Amino acid sequence: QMTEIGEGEGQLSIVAWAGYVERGETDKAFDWVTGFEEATGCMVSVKTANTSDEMVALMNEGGFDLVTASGDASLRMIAGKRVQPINIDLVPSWSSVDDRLKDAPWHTVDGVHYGVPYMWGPNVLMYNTEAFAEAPTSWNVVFEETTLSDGESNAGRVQAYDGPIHIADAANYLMFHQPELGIEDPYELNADQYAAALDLLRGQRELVSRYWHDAFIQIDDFKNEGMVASGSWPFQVNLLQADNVPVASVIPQEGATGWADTTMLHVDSENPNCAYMWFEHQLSSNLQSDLSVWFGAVPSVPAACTDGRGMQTQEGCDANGLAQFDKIKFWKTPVANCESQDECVPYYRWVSDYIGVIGGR
Amino acid sequence: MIAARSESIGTRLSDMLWRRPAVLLVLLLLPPVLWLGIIYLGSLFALLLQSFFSIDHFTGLINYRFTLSTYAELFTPANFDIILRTVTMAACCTLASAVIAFPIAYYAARYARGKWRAVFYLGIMMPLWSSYLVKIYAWKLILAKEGILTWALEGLRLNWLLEAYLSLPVVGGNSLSVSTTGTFIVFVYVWMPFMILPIQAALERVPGSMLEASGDLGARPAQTFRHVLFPLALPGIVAGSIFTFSLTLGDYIIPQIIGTSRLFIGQAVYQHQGIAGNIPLAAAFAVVPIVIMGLYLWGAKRMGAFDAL
Amino acid sequence: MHSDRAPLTLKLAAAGGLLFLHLPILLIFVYAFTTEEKSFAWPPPGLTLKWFAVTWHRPDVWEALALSVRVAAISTVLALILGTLCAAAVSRTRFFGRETISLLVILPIALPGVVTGIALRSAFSLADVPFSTWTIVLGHATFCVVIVYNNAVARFRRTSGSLIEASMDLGANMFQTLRHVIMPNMATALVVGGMLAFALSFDEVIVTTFTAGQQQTLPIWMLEELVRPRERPVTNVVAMVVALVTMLPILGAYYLTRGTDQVAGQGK
Amino acid sequence: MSAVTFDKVSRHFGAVRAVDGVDLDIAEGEFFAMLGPSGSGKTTCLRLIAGFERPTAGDIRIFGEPVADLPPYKRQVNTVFQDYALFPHLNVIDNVAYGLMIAGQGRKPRHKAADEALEMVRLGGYGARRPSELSGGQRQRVALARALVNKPRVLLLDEPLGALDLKLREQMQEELKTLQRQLGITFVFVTHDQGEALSMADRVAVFNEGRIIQVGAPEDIYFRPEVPFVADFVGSSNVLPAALVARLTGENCPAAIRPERLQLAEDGPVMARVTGLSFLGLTTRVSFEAEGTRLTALLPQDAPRPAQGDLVALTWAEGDLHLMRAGL
Amino acid sequence: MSAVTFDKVSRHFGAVRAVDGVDLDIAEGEFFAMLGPSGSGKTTCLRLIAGFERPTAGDIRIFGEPVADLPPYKRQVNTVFQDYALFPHLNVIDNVAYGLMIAGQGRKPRHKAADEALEMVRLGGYGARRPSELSGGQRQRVALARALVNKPRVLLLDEPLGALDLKLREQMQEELKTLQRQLGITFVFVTHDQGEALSMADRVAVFNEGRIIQVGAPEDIYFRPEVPFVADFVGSSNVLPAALVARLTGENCPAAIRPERLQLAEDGPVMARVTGLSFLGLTTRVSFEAEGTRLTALLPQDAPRPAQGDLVALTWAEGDLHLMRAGL
Ligand SMILES: Nc1ncnc2c1ncn2[C@@H]1O[C@H](COP(=O)(O)OP(=O)(O)OP(=O)(O)O)[C@@H](O)[C@H]1O
Ligand SMILES: Nc1ncnc2c1ncn2[C@@H]1O[C@H](COP(=O)(O)OP(=O)(O)OP(=O)(O)O)[C@@H](O)[C@H]1O
Ligand SMILES: NCCCCNCCCN
Ligand SMILES: [Mg+2]
Ligand SMILES: [Mg+2]
Repeated sequence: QMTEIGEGEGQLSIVAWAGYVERGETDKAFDWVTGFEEATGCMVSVKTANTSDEMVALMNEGGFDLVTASGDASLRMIAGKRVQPINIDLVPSWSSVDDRLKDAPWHTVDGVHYGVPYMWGPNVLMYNTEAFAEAPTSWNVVFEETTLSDGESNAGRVQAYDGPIHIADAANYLMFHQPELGIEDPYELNADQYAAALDLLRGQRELVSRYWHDAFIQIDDFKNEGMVASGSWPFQVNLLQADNVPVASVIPQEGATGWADTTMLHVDSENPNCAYMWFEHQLSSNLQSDLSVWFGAVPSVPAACTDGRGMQTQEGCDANGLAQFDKIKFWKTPVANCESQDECVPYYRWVSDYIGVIGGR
Repeated sequence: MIAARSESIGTRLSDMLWRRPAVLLVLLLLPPVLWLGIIYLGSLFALLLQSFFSIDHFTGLINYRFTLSTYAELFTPANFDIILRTVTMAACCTLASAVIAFPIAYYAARYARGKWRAVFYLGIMMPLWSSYLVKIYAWKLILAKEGILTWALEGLRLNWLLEAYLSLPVVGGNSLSVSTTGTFIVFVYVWMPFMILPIQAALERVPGSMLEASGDLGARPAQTFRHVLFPLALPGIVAGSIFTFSLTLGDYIIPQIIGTSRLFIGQAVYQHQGIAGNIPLAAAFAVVPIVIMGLYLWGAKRMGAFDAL
Repeated sequence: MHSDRAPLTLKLAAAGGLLFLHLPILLIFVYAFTTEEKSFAWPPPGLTLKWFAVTWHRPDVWEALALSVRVAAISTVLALILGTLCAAAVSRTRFFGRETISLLVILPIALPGVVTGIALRSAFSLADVPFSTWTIVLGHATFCVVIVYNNAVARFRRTSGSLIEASMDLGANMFQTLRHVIMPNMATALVVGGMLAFALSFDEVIVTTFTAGQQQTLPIWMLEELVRPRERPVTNVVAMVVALVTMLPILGAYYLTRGTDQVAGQGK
Repeated sequence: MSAVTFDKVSRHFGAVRAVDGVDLDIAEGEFFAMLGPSGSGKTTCLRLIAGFERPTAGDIRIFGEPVADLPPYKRQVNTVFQDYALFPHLNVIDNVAYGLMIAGQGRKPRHKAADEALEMVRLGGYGARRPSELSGGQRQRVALARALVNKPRVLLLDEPLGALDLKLREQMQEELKTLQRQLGITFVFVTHDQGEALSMADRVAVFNEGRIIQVGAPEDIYFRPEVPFVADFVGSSNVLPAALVARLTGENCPAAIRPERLQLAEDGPVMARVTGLSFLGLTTRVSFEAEGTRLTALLPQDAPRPAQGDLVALTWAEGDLHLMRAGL
Repeated sequence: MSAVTFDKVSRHFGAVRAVDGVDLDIAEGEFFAMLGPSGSGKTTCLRLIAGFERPTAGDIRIFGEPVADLPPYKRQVNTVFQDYALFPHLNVIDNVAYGLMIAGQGRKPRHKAADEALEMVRLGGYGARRPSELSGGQRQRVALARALVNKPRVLLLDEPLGALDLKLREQMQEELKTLQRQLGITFVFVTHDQGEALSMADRVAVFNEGRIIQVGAPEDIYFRPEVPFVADFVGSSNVLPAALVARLTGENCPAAIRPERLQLAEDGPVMARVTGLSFLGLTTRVSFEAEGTRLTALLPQDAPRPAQGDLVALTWAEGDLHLMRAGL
């Protein structure tokens, strides 16, 4: 653990979700890297990862300083000792972090902090407004065959996320529609609950032409492949709307899974000083505000919604789900010895079974 | 002067090599054998080694203890599906490539003369060497639901044909670009040029008198093709199929961009390695094409296909 | 069977096959000129040359290009050395294990790129080799050797062995023979092999993704751009220019081997 | 009846007149040889009969039937190719049975027929081998069997012995002749080897530059060449230029005299200087230079030999000087 | 003085005994021919002299000096290769001057010497051509000039005429002989053509299966073969088996008799059935079958010819039956 911040090393490499670390290349207005580089002399390089598994793999492989890990990745990296404890005293703006996040269990183990909260938000249901006369109210439009208001079936026109964590979305759906299964937490499933979720997903396989894996490819598919509904991130919704594609998003009645991301520092980081400078930067600059607009997420620093340091406004934060914190089931890694019941199906089974489901098993 | 020259270092070294030809052979072979033997085979061996390790499923860290459990995982239904799917696809692509490549190779070998020879040469080489990624992307534009093929078929009022095809099970889908057929087309497109040259080379070695002899003995052109030309071109086809088969077996970019999201071996290797960080399983998956190609090369060698390479 | 006239069906099948090969490539060329930036409207709403200028001013393109050229150049030189030595050994002498050597040379191209890629990748991580230009070169040179090897072996086979003996018979020691007889006779084959190896390395993605770490070669840049486009036509401009530029070595190879029995680029 | 008739047949390739207005009449059952230097159109003639080439002008008939529109696979003619053209992917028996298989014969009967054909060329028991496992002479006989098994009415042979070495060649020459006599099939045989044509054929056609220069029985061709080309090409006769012949005989035309008919004498019509001597075993070849003309004599083993540089007189018996037409 | 001596020289390739215990002594200035069937070890012998192969046993000396450790480029020996081995990337003059260039001669003098060598083989003015622009005979002469320009003390020629056609071949045979006589260089000449060996060489070594069977002057080899192999291989003598010879002469050994010495007679020691007749121009070849032995006679043009199937008596002059050692 660091005790003081020294001279910057001149560089910083970050593993991040697409759209998380922008230097104005896609849209000049959204740039929270150039200023940081000018101020600290730490030149930032970004490796985009598409899934939590990929993030874990990249961090295991090494060579990176920071990672914007979601809850389903963070604990794995802590357990694998790929990330180091954070000295929050070296991050002056720590106090401005949303209290609900300060000690969140996905980055705090035995009272030790392993990261600085970055951004959080829901996995929304994105839909095409021409296919849906009214906003859908249930995730059933991506799980069950129905005729949409444009008169055609949804079969072949919906997508699902190409990561095993999508099983939790199915569990979340079942939690609402089949309470008799007794699911309390979509990430903690016993054998029966898990089997039911897989069954639901097998049915979904009939509807899905192609699973989405990469935010930009999903954007393409909504433009060119006639896709009309899918679980998605606000990021894609924003970009598609900017391109005048008729899409909108909603959090349906079942609620939604979501992510709460934490910036974590690699155990072997060669640029820890720059990394601590980034920690402070991510909390104190325009980043929280602009990124929440750009990605459609909620800042970890509530003040960023209102204090005018960036583009975000209170309405914007509300729209992105600021008030829904408790309704969102944040991604976390499924483990065998779970809290809500005796024994749960662990994540590695999720991985192989989801490959099977997509493969038609 | 001449005496001095004859005792130059070159000459003395040369004398030594003449007296010990084995030394020359060793000097020639050493660099390539070291390179391929240490770097390449060494890496393959390292890979093989990894496949006998396993991964801690929670942390994603490798457990360096010998186990066969990773191989056992290959035989779970989901993974075995991947292998079967890939091998089937590779076989179909190889077959289709041979069918499409044959007439081109045959024409180039037997009939193209003078400037047509150059045209054929460039016509074959240009696609072979132009960017692989760009070709895939071109196909995405063609096959997309809102793509050029749809546009063209609309113009021809033949949409119904495509619709009817897409409604077929297994090969169909919402659009060609998300169907197995799409993956197949692009695979064939990208690897087929690798089939043309070996077939052409094999056909160029068939003397014209062989075909005349067949006609002379009463065979109509179709019979000559079946009984003489095809069997003689076969080593070339097998040589070409080494490429089409192996390249399909290992590709992970095409099925990721065009297809049904069902994994192929290449993707499994790529994802388990790069995305899931499960290097042992990725290694075990990589051993599958090694074994398949090993058998394939062994068979090809027996057919004399190496001479046509 | 009149051997100078092709049957119509054959002509149609051959022409159809060639069209199938070429139309998609032409498509990319067209898109390099489209005025539509975000999506791929067909037919393109309008044509413009501005993307060439835009591309010219993109530093990331130049960086990727520079890396690709560097990697391809070094790999080609290595492949030339290794491939020629191997070809010389295999075609000049018979020795135990000769077959094994040619199999060893063919293997990197006969096994799928992912296998080569992941094998090198895991070897690098076992040996703690950090990613660099050289890790990419290591992979590329390995599968480029076979290209040079094939060309060199074919030429050695055609150059009768008695030429070397004739030279020694006339008083030249082995090095003089190398300089005055072997090199002049091998030159075109090596140039062709080198050009083809360069082109192969220049376009390789599959192995490179495993051995590049965070570096971007031009194909990796393209892969990234195709998936996460910023200015799509720029990708097409790059693709078109690369296609046209790789045609030069191919054409060169053709003219150098014209009239010989060997088909340049065979066994890629 | 005529087996093959050519009526002013030409085959031009662009500017090359490979065959140029050839008239030809090959009788049924005949052993007919086509002899001529390289490029003189022999192979093209054969290919015209087989149907691999079509004439640019003229008519070809086979047993009286015009074959202009008959593709090779419909002609009752089979060919033994110069390079044998055995199918490398088939073993010997399947090579021989190929024509029968194409004709739709079952496996059993066609193998039986092929076996018999192999017996005929004395290759019984070789059926299971691949062509690559045979020697040149054996391959040649397989090619022969493969053609004969179809019972063609005309058999075409394009320099079938060209690739064989001397001993095998002589042996095959006799075998071919015997076979032809047994079967009674018309053989059309192409060669550029004078000895081969003379020793095997009933009649020989001498080709040059796409035309037939002379047709006749071997003795006619050998002893009675009509033009210097034939005299020189067939058996390397000495050709005496018209001027010399005019001085010797008064006739103003070229004349031929065979090397074995030239004799050394005390005195004779021509004085010549010895420029070379070669022991050939059976004979000794002596080269001379006489009045600007190169002459060759073959002296029998027991004749006295002159020495290099000697000036000697040459003479010959009355009828040995053979007067010819000028031209060619 | 001996130009080349072999002392029990062997060259084995694995199990193949290419050259097997050969003793040889080639005199300076001699025209020496190596004759034998394909695979008998002639080329390997030549390559041992040139230094392209090294003996597995035995010693080789060139002009008395042991050459075991002398690489080809240090031997005063030059080779004319069967395929000529002209350097395709050099023009004719540079091909010929190659050896002089390697020896360090300047451009001017070596081109002058090369020009002279080209004149000698009658190719003056061809210097600027590429080898690919020459005919076979011309290439052969360039190869010769390229070897001779280095003034070797021994010139090795491996079937240099093998690829040429009959006429050119006879012409080159004479030229080579003349050249050798002029230059006085030792020529070692490999061929499998009996006629060529006999007509050109001062002495001939007959090879079989890696061994030398007989060495001697052409007439010795031809008329006095020591073993049946030589009799049969050199000029196709009739070999009479020991049993038959025993009946005829009382000696129990095989004997040879040349085809041209067999005569048809009313009555004679051997009765034979005529199995074939071939008109060869100069002679007629008649094949017989006599007591299980195949015999061949060459009858002169004017001798009466028997008919196929006739039973005739064969006879010969006293000294024509040549008794041999048994074996081979
Ligand atoms: N397909 C062709 N195209 C052009 N020219 C041809 C063709 N076939 C033959 N010729 C030419 O026609 C002439 C006669 O050729 P042909 O093969 O009949 O000669 P040949 O008498 O068989 O000679 P050889 O003894 O060398 O086989 C030659 O000049 C040859 O080059
Ligand atoms: N490098 C080699 N490796 C193995 N065997 C060889 C080699 N060179 C020659 N031989 C064998 O040695 C034997 C003699 O060969 P050589 O070339 O000396 O025969 P040759 O008398 O010149 O025959 P030809 O008339 O066919 O040229 C042959 O059986 C040949 O196969
Ligand atoms: N146009 C280039 C296609 C790339 C093929 N790569 C083959 C490499 C095999 N290891
Ligand atoms: Mg011919
Ligand atoms: Mg030889």
